[in-house]
Amino acid sequence: MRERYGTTILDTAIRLLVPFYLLYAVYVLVHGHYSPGGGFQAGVTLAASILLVNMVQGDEVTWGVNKQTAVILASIGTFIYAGIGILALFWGGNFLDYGVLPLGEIEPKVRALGTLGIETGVTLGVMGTFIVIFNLLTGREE
Amino acid sequence: MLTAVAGYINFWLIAILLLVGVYGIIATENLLKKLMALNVISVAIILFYLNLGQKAGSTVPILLPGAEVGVVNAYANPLPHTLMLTAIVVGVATTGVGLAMLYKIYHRYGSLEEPDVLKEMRQ
Amino acid sequence: MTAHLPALIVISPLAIALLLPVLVRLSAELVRVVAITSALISFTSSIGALKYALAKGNWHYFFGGWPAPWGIEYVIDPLAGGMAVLVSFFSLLVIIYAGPYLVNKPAREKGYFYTLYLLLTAGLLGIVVTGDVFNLYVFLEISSLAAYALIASGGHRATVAAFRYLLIGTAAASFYLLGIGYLYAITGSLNMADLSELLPPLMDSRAVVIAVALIVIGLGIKMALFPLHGWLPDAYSYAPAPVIGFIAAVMAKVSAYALYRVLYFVLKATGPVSLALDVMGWMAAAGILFGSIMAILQRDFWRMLAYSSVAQMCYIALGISLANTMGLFGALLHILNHAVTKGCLFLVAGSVNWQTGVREIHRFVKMSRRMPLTMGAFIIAALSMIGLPPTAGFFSKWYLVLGAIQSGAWAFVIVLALSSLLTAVYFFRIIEHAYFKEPLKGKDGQRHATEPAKEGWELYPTMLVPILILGIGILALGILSEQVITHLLQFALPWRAF
Amino acid sequence: MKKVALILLLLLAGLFIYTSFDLPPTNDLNSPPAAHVSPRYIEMAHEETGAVNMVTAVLADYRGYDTLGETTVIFTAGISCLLILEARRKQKRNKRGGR
Amino acid sequence: MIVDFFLTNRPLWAVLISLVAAGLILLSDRRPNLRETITMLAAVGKFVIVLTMLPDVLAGQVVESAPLKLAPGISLHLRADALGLLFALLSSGLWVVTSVYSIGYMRSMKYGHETGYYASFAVCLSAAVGIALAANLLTFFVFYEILTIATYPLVVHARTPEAVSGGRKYLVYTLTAGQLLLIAVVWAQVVAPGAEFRPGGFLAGRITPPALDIMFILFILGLGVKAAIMPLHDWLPTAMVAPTPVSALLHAVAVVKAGAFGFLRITGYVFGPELLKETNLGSLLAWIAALTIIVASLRALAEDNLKRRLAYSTVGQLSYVVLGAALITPMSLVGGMFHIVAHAFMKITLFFCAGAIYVTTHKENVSEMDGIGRQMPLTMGAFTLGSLGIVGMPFVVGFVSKWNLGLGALQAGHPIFVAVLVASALLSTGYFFPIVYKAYFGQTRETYSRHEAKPSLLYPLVLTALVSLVLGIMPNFGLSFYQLAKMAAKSIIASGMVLAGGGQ
Repeated sequence: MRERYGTTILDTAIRLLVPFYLLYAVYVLVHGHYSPGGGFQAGVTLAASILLVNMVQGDEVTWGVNKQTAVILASIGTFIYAGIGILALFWGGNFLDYGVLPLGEIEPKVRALGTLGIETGVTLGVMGTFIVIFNLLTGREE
Repeated sequence: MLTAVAGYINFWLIAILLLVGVYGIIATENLLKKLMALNVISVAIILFYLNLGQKAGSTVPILLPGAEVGVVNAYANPLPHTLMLTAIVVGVATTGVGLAMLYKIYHRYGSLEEPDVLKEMRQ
Repeated sequence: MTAHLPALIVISPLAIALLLPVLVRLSAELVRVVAITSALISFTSSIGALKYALAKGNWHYFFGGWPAPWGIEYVIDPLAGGMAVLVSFFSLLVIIYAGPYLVNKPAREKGYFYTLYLLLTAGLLGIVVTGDVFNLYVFLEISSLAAYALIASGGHRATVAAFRYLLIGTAAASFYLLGIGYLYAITGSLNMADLSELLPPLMDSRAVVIAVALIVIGLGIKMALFPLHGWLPDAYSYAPAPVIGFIAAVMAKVSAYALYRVLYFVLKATGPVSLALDVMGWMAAAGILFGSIMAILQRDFWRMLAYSSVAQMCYIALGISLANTMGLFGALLHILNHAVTKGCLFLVAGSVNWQTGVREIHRFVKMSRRMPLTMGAFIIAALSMIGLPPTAGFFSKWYLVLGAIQSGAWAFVIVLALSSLLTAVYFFRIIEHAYFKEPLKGKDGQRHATEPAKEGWELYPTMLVPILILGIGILALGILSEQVITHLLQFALPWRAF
Repeated sequence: MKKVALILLLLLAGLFIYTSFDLPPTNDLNSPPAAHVSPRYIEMAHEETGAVNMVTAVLADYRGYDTLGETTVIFTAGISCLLILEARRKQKRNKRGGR
Repeated sequence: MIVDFFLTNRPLWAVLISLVAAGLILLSDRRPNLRETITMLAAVGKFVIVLTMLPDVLAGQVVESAPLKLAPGISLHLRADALGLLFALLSSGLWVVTSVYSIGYMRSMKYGHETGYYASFAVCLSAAVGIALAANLLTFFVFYEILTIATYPLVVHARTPEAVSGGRKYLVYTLTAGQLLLIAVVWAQVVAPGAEFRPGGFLAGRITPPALDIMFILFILGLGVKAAIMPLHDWLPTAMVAPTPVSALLHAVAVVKAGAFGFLRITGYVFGPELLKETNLGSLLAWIAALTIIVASLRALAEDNLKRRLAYSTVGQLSYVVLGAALITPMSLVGGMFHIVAHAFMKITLFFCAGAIYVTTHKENVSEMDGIGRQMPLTMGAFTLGSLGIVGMPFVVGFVSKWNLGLGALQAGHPIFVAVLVASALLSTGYFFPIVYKAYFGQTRETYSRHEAKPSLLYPLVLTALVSLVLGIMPNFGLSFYQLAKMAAKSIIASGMVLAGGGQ
């Protein structure tokens, strides 16, 4: 068991900061179409906020995202990406051709939605992986 | 003369950075430092690509609100940026795997100096 | 779905690999079945794609529906299709072989193993079928990362080997990336077909010189071309058997293929490429001798095979460097033949080690009694490595010698002949031990091999059958080498062969 | 060894500088990378993919397959770390059990 | 339809039958009777298949099997012409005899691992017939190398350290030679695509002297090891550690004969008389052969071990064939070709005798053989007959070939080689006479009773001895070997004439 870093200052700072981190991550993900950002950045930010809480408040505070769950998240996230690509095959498009997905919009918008879908997958995948790697490297048992 | 050089000086600096990285891999005996040198190489290459994407007087490749679509020279080339996002991620992933291996090596051999590790390993 | 075969080749192992860490929670056996299924899908897709390419010409598949220089395309020509069939065939074979090998591992580890194995497969296949130089880099990295980890899973020595491989391999990939960066800088394109059209007027640019040098060094490291082979012996001799069976069989070959693809199809083997090819030829000739001599000096069977791989990869490089029809036939045929042969040898080595714990050559005494079928396959493979008819290895050597004589490179002819003899020295040493040496009683270490096997006589069928398939395949490839050339390889040349 | 490497690398640096003059100069508006392929991204990205951010358009759509590969690389790294370090944990536990 | 398919592809079946047999033998591991039955069936079957081709070939036809493509422009092509059939008939015929002998010999020796032995033997025979019937250089080379490898397990069969080191030596020599031959074969393929054997040669006009000389030397080195030409012969006496039937195979039936046969193919069917005469390469080879004849005979005098003495005798006798090939006149070719047959019957008799003596009395040195003729009169009778043949005594088969060779040397305008032949005859008298003398008149303290080898050893050697006597009197008896040799020689010389005529 590692020593807790928890001091009043750190705890308070985390309480104040982490919600903004999370919000910012979601913003980066959703707003990737309009400004710098996207799945990777969002995923890393999410992972960072979870790891921050984890580091400061102790091993048991992981918000349910321990190493094993993180693997599953990573695998599901990345699969969402590939899965959306495969979905396009069923509507007659090529792999990753989001334009053909039946979302009832004109093509550029459908493509934008598809992009959002895969970015979400990337976010989950990157988040999961970073949590896994970080936990492994810091030697934390689940 | 100066203007002639100005267009290329970035490449020279990048080449030097790259060779610093290569030298680091060859010359240091600490495995962790070698891994860091590897990252220097990857940074040099990223800079090389980004340099290719630059255009005089251009801005970030995000469509300006209300701007006319299709003024090619108003925006930087987005392709190198995309490629380098990928390259950065690849670099990070490789570093992660490398660190994991180093972790294991350090636990087993108690050292990250290459000669020590090899000596121990060949026994 | 048949319209998407080129994508399925890669997508099937890739997407399913992503699911395996979830599936392993349900059952480890399920993971194995699913993994084998995905390898099978990949294999059948590549056969379908190859058939299409042979019947109707190159098959361009555009990802996301974007046309070529803007999006990423897969191009299945007979060369890519043939390589894809080879890689996916090996993937399927070795994944079946791996079953018993993993039997005592915990379920989770099995799951990770199969995941990485499929990712390795997907990465190699992606390199083979892609028509985009940057996409090639991405898949090169997927396959390399998976390979580093799989090698490292063989224990602490393997981890050191894998880390050194990681350092040099990543540097190699970086060189390759910088090389295509130079090409991108002077053409503005990343698509292979597009590049090959844009480059000819630019061939005397100094940037091409650097690009060629970087690409040859980068991919040369990946294919373990002498003197850039440093990572190979350790990595090959400490990795777990099924991993090395797959990696040794196809991974270096895929890099050789990539080199061939870039030098001949993108750069058209003109300008600075011919100089690079000359250098490569001499390096390869030196490497053949070096690898063979080092192999003779080894006492560990695995390490011997590893050095033999160094030599044999140089055969391929030699053929590529000859730049005439026969030389290229030799190189391409040797890619195929050496994959089958070395795959067979490493599977045999792994099986022997798994069954009896024997790695050193002097402990092979009487192995023929314990594992007659396995050693039978070994003999065929050894003869093929030496290059004796009618095994596959002879015919690739035949074309290499033919090509060398045609271009008047007598030094290479002598090197090829000499290397056969050196190869014979180290393989017959094992045959002697396994068949004709009587065990010296009472000496430690040699008693071990003569003890009756605890788990019975031969191997599990799932391990034995892949070995036998490869053994028979070596003979079949030898006798049918003309078929392979007229029906496949002659379309895989950068020019018309006949 | 180090000195040899240093001299070799200095030579290489010379080579890089020598060849750099055949590369398009920085900020060149007519360089091949600016003139080939990429204009379409700048001109058509919004129309074709609905993304204002051209990098996102190229990343997630035009060259979306690369990005899938990239995500897979990350995923591979994660699983690799697991395979490398989990096995270590298990070994350690075994050793402890052995004592 | 099926019959036609069978008939047209007879050369292929002749090669395949023993390969299939080898597979079956390996499968019938640990069932001695089954595997020996298979061996006998395959031997007889092979001989019959080869025999059916004889009438066609004697009628001037060529039996060709459908080519199986091995590489673009070159195929696995089997064709029974006169010279090829001569060798094929000989080797498949002698396999039957050797098989009977092997069964007897191996059962007496009790090595305990005969499955590999019989399988390798069968593969060897496939390779020998493949060499005989090969229609182009690639096919020839493929079977030549198969023969090399298949012989190796036979040489090391005893699995003693000497056997293993003998096998090593054998491999070093033959594999090196194989690589040199490979270069020569590929080179010929580059110069003349297809490299199809043609009576009178196919290289004329396609390659000029400096390169031609090197190529010829490569061929000499490549084939010379198996044919045991003098500096390259050293593996052969060492390989005598093998069981006697193997020695018989090595010397009489397949291995060294394949080398000698190769020389006939190379001079007669690749280079051709004209080219060899122009460049004097023929004389070079002839001098090498002559030297080998003399030196090997001298070496044989010094050997005490019977099998090693026979081995050196083989080294000398094989060079007769090479000499015939090198002189390349009508008579010398007939002599050389017929000497393949003659030497086969004589030497196999001698080896069978040596084996029979060893199995029965466990004696293998000449110095121990005092009085053995009184113990084993039939065996020693056969031995005497064989050695008389080697010496060149009229009415034994060796005389026919030597007479022709002598005439050939005169035809070629090199009477010096006649002197070589005579000297060699004297020398071989020198190394055989003591054995025969000792066997019959040697003083020994042992009491000897009449005690022959067992029938499966005795009958084969009596048979081969009788055949060498009969062929000495009627060279065309039975299988028309002499006729075949004459046909082959005529085709080589005749086409040479045509070529020369066309050139003028």
